Amino acid sequence: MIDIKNLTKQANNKKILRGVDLQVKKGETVAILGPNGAGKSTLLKVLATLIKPTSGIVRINGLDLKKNHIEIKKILGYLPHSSLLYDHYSPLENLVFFGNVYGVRDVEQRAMKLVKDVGLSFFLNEPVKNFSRGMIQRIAIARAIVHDPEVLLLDEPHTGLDQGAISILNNVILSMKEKGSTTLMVTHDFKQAAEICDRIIIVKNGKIVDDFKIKNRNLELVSEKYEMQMEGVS
Amino acid sequence: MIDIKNLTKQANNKKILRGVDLQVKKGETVAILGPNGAGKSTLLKVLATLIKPTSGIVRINGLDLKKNHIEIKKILGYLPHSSLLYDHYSPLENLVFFGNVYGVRDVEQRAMKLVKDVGLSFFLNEPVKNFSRGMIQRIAIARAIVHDPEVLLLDEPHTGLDQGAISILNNVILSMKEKGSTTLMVTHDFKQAAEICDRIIIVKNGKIVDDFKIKNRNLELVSEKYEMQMEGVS
Amino acid sequence: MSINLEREKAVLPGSGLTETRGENLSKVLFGASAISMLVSLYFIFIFAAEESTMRAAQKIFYFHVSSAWLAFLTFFVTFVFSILFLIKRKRIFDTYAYVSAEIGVVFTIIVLTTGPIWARSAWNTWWVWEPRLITTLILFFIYVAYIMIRQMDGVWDKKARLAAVFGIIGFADVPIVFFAIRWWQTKFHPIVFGEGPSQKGGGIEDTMLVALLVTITAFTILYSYLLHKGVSFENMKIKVDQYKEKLRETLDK
Amino acid sequence: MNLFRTALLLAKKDLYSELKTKQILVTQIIFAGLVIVVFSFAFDPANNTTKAVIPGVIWVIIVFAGILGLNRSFISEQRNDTMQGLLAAPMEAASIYFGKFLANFSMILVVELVSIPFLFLLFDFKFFGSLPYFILVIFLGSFGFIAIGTFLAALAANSKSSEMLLPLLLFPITTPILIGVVQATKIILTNMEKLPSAIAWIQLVSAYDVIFFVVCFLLIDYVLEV
Amino acid sequence: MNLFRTALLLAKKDLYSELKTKQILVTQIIFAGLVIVVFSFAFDPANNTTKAVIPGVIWVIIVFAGILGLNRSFISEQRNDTMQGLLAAPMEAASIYFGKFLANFSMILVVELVSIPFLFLLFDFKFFGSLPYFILVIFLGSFGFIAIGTFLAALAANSKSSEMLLPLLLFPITTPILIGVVQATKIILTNMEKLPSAIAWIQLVSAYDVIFFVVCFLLIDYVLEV
Ligand code: HEM
Ligand SMILES: Nc1ncnc2c1ncn2[C@@H]1O[C@H](COP(=O)(O)OP(=O)(O)OP(=O)(O)O)[C@@H](O)[C@H]1O
Ligand SMILES: Nc1ncnc2c1ncn2[C@@H]1O[C@H](COP(=O)(O)OP(=O)(O)OP(=O)(O)O)[C@@H](O)[C@H]1O
Ligand SMILES: [Mg+2]
Ligand SMILES: [Mg+2]
Repeated sequence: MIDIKNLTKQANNKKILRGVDLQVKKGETVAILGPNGAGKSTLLKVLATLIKPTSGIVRINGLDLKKNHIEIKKILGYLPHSSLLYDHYSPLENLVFFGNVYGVRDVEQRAMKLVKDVGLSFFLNEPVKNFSRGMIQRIAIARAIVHDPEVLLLDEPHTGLDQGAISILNNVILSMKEKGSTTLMVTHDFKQAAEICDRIIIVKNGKIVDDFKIKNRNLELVSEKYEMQMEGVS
Repeated sequence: MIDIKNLTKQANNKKILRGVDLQVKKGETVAILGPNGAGKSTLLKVLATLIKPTSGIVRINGLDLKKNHIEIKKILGYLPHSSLLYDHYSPLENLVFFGNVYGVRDVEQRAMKLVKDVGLSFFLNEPVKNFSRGMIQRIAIARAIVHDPEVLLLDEPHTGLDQGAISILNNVILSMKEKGSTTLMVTHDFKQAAEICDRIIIVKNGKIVDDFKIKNRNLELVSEKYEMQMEGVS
Repeated sequence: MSINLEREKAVLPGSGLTETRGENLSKVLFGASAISMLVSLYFIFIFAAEESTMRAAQKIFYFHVSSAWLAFLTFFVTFVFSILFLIKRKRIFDTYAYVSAEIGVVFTIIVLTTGPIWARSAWNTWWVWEPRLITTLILFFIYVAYIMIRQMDGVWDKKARLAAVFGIIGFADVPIVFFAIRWWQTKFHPIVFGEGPSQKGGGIEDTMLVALLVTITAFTILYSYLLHKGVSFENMKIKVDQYKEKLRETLDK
Repeated sequence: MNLFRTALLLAKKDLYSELKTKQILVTQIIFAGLVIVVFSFAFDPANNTTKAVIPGVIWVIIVFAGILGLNRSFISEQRNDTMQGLLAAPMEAASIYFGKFLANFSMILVVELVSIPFLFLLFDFKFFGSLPYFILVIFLGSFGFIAIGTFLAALAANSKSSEMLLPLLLFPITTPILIGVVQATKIILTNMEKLPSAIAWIQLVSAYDVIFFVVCFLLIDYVLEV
Repeated sequence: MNLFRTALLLAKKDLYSELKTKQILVTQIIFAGLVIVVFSFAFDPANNTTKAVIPGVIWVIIVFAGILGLNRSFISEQRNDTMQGLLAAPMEAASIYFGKFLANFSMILVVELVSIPFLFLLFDFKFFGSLPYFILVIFLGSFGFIAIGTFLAALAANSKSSEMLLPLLLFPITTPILIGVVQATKIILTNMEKLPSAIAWIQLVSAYDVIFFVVCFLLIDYVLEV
């Protein structure tokens, strides 16, 4: 599904990604861990076609990221740090707009259902600007999945969510996984990573330093491996 | 230290806080838990004098929030969702500026030390705008404590931090506690709440619905009480 | 586990609107303004002498001058209530300031339309650029800006506060409009009351003065009616909003 | 045709949010009024020769009111990084450009519809020229100005202080259009005998319009490229 | 004295960041240059009567370049909500106002220092009037304009589209000042015999300046109140 070869990214001579190689198969749920400033968000941005890599090849679904970016964008769902929502629009209007942009059918129904799923039906028609952080994050999640993407790129999706919303989000990811979606999730929360992911990648200094599968929500394994990687330096 | 009586906040008829009563003693570390949109951030903003309450009395250190706001602001350290940093300034310049504003002595030394403490000495003179989310959060924490505040108001301070930074933050809070600082921390992360706090408050629908002390990092107690409160409704 | 953003039922603090007394006052004011308008019409068209050069067109003078006077008055009321609001922070003061400014804008528009209509026959042009006219136009823009501030998004107390501040600052233009023709040597706009550098228009016949005073009184009564009506209308809107919110909260339950 | 579909969606979104808040339009119109007042200070309108500046004033209004709208059009996409949302969506850069262009263009037309009659009234201008030609010139000029302006607003939006940068980029590039339309407007309003010369100007402006619109269409990919 | 200390800190911060990026100043100066160039198109500088518009042009430059800077001054505090950082800090609202005022005022003085000589040069204007009076008028006018402008920029910053709202608020309120200084400048530059009349204007402007500065100082608490 996702095939990254020797990806590098440089910003003003500063190497952010230094040769990332990664293959992700369809249906996998991959957690990307790593210390602050490792380059995780940058990696996700490259995949979301929001940053041009300096060198390297990225293929998604067999398509080259450079050439077929429109095709690829159709199947991507991207959730960055910012919400990508229009402040003065209500959740419904936001979702309908983005749904239309992605060419979703029956977009009103779909939007309505999503808002309900993330537990904000009472706020369906209020402008987003007055929402609390967690409420915005919920709508942002709904926005990212409005077109039922085949590939989900989530950057710290659990930020600001309360316990209820976290379990909603996890259920969404798991149910999309069942439908065959591939998920890449950056997170600092090992517990959630262990909960929903079947593979863990650890990024450090712009490189992938570890890559392993986990089973049965093996939180200890994750912590252990992460510690090991981090100890090397500090 | 902090004394809140029947605090309400209304925004265009919408009740956000509906009568909050809270006493916090000097040196306490209080975690504020609650679902999204409960009014936790609003409560903190009122304390940080960034929002005027609709009614109610707030006293900090015996001073009335309305009348002595300059005095009170001097002893408050506030860390909201946004970083409050100047993008094009380096961490050092940011901290020196805010240090000066608060009238900190030997401000350069202090700033330097703080940047080192949060583990960003390599980035001392780079503009903040290129930082990753976690790095910004680290500097934001340093900014909030640049003047050694007696009262710390932290709104989801662990957001975006990696494991290392989380333990740095926890140590900072604990060491400030030893010096006698009072801390109010909004969080969704029960583990951190249990780790550093000796008292837990649960906010729901703009009201305090539970308020209890914990000992020995009793995570289960927190989860249990929280569940209990939330179940009541759903 | 599902999320709960539900609200609890809450009782609205009764926003005291003494309904019946308000109704009565409104009726009295309505009657008074209707009668006084009729009286003033009589004075304007029958009682007052006809001006020799402009004939009937001159009749617009009464509306013109009365609206101008009212514009000043409304903005002064806005000014006073703005100050009161900043001190007392009662919503009612803000409502008065706002409604008064809105009425003021309407009357400024009347000045700005009757003026040109008159000018068409007096000066043979719709508009000239001379101090009083310019400052009047600016007055209009200031209070449109005031209303723009009210249209900002945000909670009402923020908007009220900012608008009050602007209402205080903006009032500075009113004396300037008034004195404009006294400070600048004006070619066109006449001065009736008081001395000025150009004595061209000065002086006015007695019957006309009486008619003018009657019209001004009528307009002032009309203004108090409009203000009262507007304020109770605004209050109604606020109340409806409160009920809506209350209803929503009970629905959320 | 996907290009037009998404462009229309975008334009609809912008116009709808304008319909809700009416902020930009009202501001533009009041601003136009203010520019008229300011000009009345600068040139004594009683003076008859100042009638000659009316064509200039018309275009100053369009330019300044236009700039306000152009600025907004991309700045409004910066809050919450919604621009990234558009860039990450399956649409061509060209359709973002075209959508924004449509929204800006319809807005400036409304501004013109309100402010030009007002201007004529205030300056007591008697219209003798040819109305269809006048409308044509206004249309062509606004088209070119907004086409280039939207493009440059997209470019300026990359800067932190884009609302300052835009005028700097826009004025020099659009001067040929502006000179052309001012000349044409002047002839049409005051001196209809010289109509052929006005038509020559109109042709020039049209050519410029077409060329720039096409160039902007082609280059927008590079501007909005990430 | 705490008020002045923090005000100076704030002004220093703004000026220092301007020193680093030079963005605002450069934009303002280029913008001033553009205005001059545009005016030189509009009025043939060779034509002798156009000398009469020079006072107007000077103030148009100051006003428009000023607005760019004023806008920035509070918009730049919106990114990352740094304004909240200032509001949560132990400083009076008045010192935020005063600090911003100082920064804006020094910036506009630099712009004037560069652009007015340039204007004189380009329009081949021979300076006959009284230089001290000229400087006084420029100083007083800029002072009043920036004092009110800073205040209204703080007010407008509450709006989502503050860069559009500011001109709407600013132009009407400052017209008395602008009319006064344009008249005074005109007299001083071209017609020194009427100096008493210019002095009357100057007095008027000074009175307006003082009144508004004080009023702004008193009311800023309410504007920056949270
Ligand atoms: C608030 C602002 C204004 C005030 C207080 C005002 C007041 C007056 C007064 C008191 C007169 C009576 C003069 C007389 O009969 O001797 C007058 C006359 C007149 N006003 Fe105004 N006016 C205002 C604005 C305007 C405007 C905006 C226009 C627009 C064109 C205008 C046009 C005229 C004309 C044409 C006359 C008659 C002049 C004449 O008899 O020669 N006025 N105004
Ligand atoms: N435009 C840029 N110019 C220079 N450096 C940059 C730029 N963008 C990012 N960086 C640097 O790249 C590094 C990686 O950033 P990135 O946002 O990918 O980190 P991250 O792994 O997401 O960290 P976090 O966990 O804190 O979110 C950081 O050190 C950052 O300073
Ligand atoms: N200006 C406003 N106008 C209307 N409603 C508002 C306004 N500000 C906040 N609210 C509402 O107040 C409620 C509480 O917001 P607040 O940010 O305090 O929540 P929170 O407890 O911090 O939630 P989270 O955990 O998601 O951060 C939300 O429902 C929000 O929609
Ligand atoms: Mg990141
Ligand atoms: Mg919050």
